Amino acid sequence: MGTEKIPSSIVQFASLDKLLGLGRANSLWPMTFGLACCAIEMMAAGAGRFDLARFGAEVFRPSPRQSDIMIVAGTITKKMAPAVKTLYDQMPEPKWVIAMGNCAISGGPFKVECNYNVVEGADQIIPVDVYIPGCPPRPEALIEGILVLEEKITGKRRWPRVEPT
Amino acid sequence: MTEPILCTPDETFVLNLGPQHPATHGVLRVKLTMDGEYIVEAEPVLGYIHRMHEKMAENGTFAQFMPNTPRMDYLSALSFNQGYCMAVERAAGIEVPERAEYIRTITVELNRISSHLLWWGAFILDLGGFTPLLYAFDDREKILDLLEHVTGSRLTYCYYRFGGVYNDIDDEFITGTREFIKRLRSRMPTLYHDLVTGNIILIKRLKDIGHISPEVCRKYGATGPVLRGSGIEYDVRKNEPYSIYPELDFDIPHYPEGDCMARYMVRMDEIEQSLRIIEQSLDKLPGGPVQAKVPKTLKPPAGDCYAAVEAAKGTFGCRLICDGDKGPYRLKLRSPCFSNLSLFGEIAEGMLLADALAVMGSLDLVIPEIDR
Amino acid sequence: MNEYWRDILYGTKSLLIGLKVTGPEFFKPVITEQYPHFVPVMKERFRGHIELTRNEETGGSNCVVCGMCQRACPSSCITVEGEKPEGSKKKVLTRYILDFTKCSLCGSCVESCNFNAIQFSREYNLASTNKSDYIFDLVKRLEEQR
Amino acid sequence: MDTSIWRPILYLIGVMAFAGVNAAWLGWCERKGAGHIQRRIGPKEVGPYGLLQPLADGIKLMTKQLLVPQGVDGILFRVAPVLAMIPAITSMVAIPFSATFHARPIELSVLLIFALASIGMMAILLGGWASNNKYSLISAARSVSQNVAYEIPMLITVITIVMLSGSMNLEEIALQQKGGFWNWYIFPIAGQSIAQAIIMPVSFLIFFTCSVAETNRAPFDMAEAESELIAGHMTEYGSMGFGLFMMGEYLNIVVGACLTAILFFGGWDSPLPFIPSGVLWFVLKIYLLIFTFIWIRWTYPRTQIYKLLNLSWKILIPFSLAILLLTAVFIKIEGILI
Amino acid sequence: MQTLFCQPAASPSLFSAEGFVGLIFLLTITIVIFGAAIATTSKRLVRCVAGLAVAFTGVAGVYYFLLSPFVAMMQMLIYVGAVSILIAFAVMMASPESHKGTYRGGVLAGPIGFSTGVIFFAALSILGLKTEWQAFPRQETGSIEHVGMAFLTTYSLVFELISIVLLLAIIGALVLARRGRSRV
Amino acid sequence: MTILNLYNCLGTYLVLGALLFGFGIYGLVARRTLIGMLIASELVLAGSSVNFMAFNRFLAPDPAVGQIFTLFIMAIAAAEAAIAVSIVVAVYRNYKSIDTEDLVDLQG
Repeated sequence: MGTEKIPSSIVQFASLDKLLGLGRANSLWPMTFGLACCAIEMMAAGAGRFDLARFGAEVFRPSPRQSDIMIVAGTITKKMAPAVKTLYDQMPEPKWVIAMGNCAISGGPFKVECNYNVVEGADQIIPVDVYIPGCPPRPEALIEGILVLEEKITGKRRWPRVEPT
Repeated sequence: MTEPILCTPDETFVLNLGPQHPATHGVLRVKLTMDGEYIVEAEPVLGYIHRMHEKMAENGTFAQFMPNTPRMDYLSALSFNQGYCMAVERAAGIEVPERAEYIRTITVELNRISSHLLWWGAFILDLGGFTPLLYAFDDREKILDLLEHVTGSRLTYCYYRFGGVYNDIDDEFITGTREFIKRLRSRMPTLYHDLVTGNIILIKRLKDIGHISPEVCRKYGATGPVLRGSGIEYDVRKNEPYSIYPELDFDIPHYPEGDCMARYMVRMDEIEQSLRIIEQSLDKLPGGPVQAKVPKTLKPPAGDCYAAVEAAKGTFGCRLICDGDKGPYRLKLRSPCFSNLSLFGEIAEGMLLADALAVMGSLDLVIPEIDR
Repeated sequence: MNEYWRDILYGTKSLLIGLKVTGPEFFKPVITEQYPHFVPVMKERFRGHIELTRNEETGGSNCVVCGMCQRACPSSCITVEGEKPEGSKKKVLTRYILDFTKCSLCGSCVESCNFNAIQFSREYNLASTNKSDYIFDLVKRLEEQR
Repeated sequence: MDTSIWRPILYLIGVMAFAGVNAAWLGWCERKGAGHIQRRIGPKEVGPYGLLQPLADGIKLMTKQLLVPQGVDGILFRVAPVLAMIPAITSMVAIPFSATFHARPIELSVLLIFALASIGMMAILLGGWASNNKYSLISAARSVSQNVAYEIPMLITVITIVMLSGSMNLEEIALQQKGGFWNWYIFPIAGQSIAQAIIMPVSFLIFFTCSVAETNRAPFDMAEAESELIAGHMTEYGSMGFGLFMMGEYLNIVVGACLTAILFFGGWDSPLPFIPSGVLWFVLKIYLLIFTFIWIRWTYPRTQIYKLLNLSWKILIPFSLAILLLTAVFIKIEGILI
Repeated sequence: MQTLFCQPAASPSLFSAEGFVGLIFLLTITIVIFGAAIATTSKRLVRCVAGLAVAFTGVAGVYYFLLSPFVAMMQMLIYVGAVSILIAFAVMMASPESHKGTYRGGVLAGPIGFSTGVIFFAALSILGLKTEWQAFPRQETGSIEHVGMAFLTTYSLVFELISIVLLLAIIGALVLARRGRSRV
Repeated sequence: MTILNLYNCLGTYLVLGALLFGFGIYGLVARRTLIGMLIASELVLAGSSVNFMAFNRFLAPDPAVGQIFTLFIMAIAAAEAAIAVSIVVAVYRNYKSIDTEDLVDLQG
């Protein structure tokens, strides 16, 4: 099931574009897509203490057709890579990818000399928009990743930046 | 999602569960041959998250393999930490200080509870109830806070060291743990048992579903709550005692029914037993160092040794073959879920899809640990 | 038949109990820590990526470029380079590159350091659209922090 | 023919607006309700209290790529979501909001709502079939057998009410329960025998269970059983197709709540005679019932399809038949006595 | 004036209430014909079923125009809600799509069927239009109460018989569908 | 008689009924599968129901009779559909086809 690439902004009116961006940025439905350890932190981010729902991003859709962002949470192996690619292709435009955790960024601890089965980064197979490092990243980092993605979509950050203490 | 498969002219059709499917908890693929809603044949397909842990062990030093262990079973990371540490300690003949053993026990049991809590939530999620997951996470976050306080990370702890632990625990951790025990004990009866265990829908979905006989367990080498749910009282902590477990007083919950409900109850009881263990260990906690003197570069004599621990999912075994070098010559890991999953194909035959998924949930699978 | 009636009665009761458990939860205060508004304080032992410890006296790094951390690292994230300035006995750190994307936060490097030169940072909320942001030059970082 | 054609049209527009607002904002209610039951906040950052969340979702869904996968039946695939929506909106027309607030008195409004509800089933069936996806197909088959099984006890309980009131007109049924909560059909103490007062709550339970099942809500959401069938009949639907299905589901809930409120809770009647009745009471009752729907959804695990059918065939249908019979007997006895 | 087959000759204005009703009636008829056409000519069985459902919905509308809303509702409830769905279910359970085409193998089947259909249609409509229908003055109202009374008095025997037929049909269907099923 | 007044004419309904009947006959003859034929037969029944209802509306002295007949037809149609569908399923089980031309076992 291939995708037709359509330009993400059909209408060229600036203000309308902005509205669309706002709408999209505030309703990022992730796909239920856990690969490994980071998936647990992804669940934790959706759970009560961190609550992704505040940003309208808690609607974890199991079907790629209804999801807007794919959170690659975990190691992609060479056997899994085609499936990941298929899932990405099955998502309708506009779509974004968050690489969560070091494995999804670059293969992480498994990027070693004797590596024979781990894909060294999700960006080798699909375009990644936001990278969240950590092994695994804390749920705050995932929320921050979503905020960065919103910033990327709307071009402006609505929330304060948090300096680590 | 599935790749498109043409319907066979026969009445059966093939349903691909996974590799990405909400019920497989990761990247397990189960090839189901279905007759309507009934499963004719179920074949788990592994290897979607094979991360060459054993190969990495052979290519590094002993200490360099440490961070791999928590990434196998990230839910009960400390058990895997402990198993590997024990194997290396046995090979090198390192004595672990008593205080370190107690700290290990406390943390590992906390980790077991957090694993069981997450399993509980995820299992109910498989059965379609969403809210219990959030309640379980609420409690789990408390454990994570405690463990983060001592280990510095939330999930993939790399806390144990050969001959002890990375750093000592403090009073804040001890009081926090005691508070947590109190909290969980007060929440268990209502939020866990009233809401879920006693619920008629859950009982109807779990009782008499997915019988696993002791013979099947033996055939496939199932361990842990799966085995105890089939009525066999086997627990490495009792049967091949290690660490300080012989000094502690706890029971091995086991239920003879062998159905999903039995496995469910075993885990729920284990949470309570773990609370007991933690309480006793905290009471008995001795003083002293937490780290034995260990040479910086470990070179155990050539030989072959094995260590097994009871992880949250079952027996985690670690066979270490040394050739006198800085790293293992061969490291063979025996992970519990691999055996537990293997029997799924046999028991899922003739089952309804929904029931089979309940059975799969009751096995408590962590896929990276199966594939390693 | 007996079981039939018992099921109905017990079932209704258990369902009502379920509602009774979740109902009050609706009115209890939420447990959410609202991250961008609420700034969490990391635990003392929190493991972020590593950074160089500042020597209070010199204002520089404690590192003597022994390379222990580089060797201890299981995933070879660390590249340390130093040079020996003329007339000095000790090596001086010139480059300390941490490829955080490969790190597994095991703490081996901090443990192996005999000079208390590296420590865990408090960075817990890194996120960026650029992958190369995570290859840290720790020497530069130490200078910027000053 | 009623010459005032504008009244129905205006009412239609009003109902459409009501339905649309409900369909959109019930999603918010659901997420917020779920959040608070789970001790978290739910949508908050998008607009005050997250109230603009449905707007954002709507904008996003509408501007998302319309994707018709390969191998699907194009026409049916596109028609099905619309079909899920239309009957639900149409049946809003038959619902009287108060004694004066209705389109035109439809004599058979109860029947009309059920007739329309049976079309709604077609949407899931066709959508599931057209998707050319096995999960969707299984889901379609499931939801049809479920709907058929639960329509029967639901209709039987409604017939009980129709027998009690002697009318198939919702307005008439509501009017008969006038004058305080003891007159509502859920416990009709005044004017009815005590035995009726015991039977009717059971009848209400049956009806409510069935309406939860008919609207495909948890714990009876076999059609979109997430952990088994991905998203059931909606698996292949993205963008607005999915949105329409969701809106249809929420509208069905509204219709179910309206029906329950009128049949069992006296419609727009105030619980005590000295408080004036009106639309507000009706709306209040609807939202309380909707809250119950949400509450139930976030409390229980999902049932299993065969157990679900057993529940209907072995428990609900015999019970509802017994209730029907008993009610007939009571009405007869009263007829003799009076 | 119930005697006329065609009531007042004066054409109502399009914008009056009557005109509006007339438009809606035309729409209804279009729906019926459209649905029936899909049901008989479409190549895919599922579309046929969908067409059938559309046609039935239209017929329900026609019944409404024939002043019997009760039958219209029952039409929706039974035909659309039960019969169509039953058939759609059968389509799902039996073969998804026929590989050999929808129509009979013989070359003549299509044309023969078509001509038969046209002949029947023509004959019946001519018969209907040419006959001088005799109308009788109304004696009853035809309300639901009346229908119900008639059901249980004049036609009670037929009613019982139909009930038995339905019961037998259910049992027969169960027996037929159960055979060959290995599991419960 | 104008086009907007058609709904008040008996003839319209009779022609509509005949049309449905004709569609049904065509489907019965030309369709290949059992389900297709079942659909066509439902159309035939619908056509006759429309006729009943039309006469009921315009001609009958007692307008309940036509309605009752239509209701009877509905009941029969439902029964017929149930039986037919189960036959189709049974046939499909045995022959793995619902094509009428494949069911030639009886021809020897």
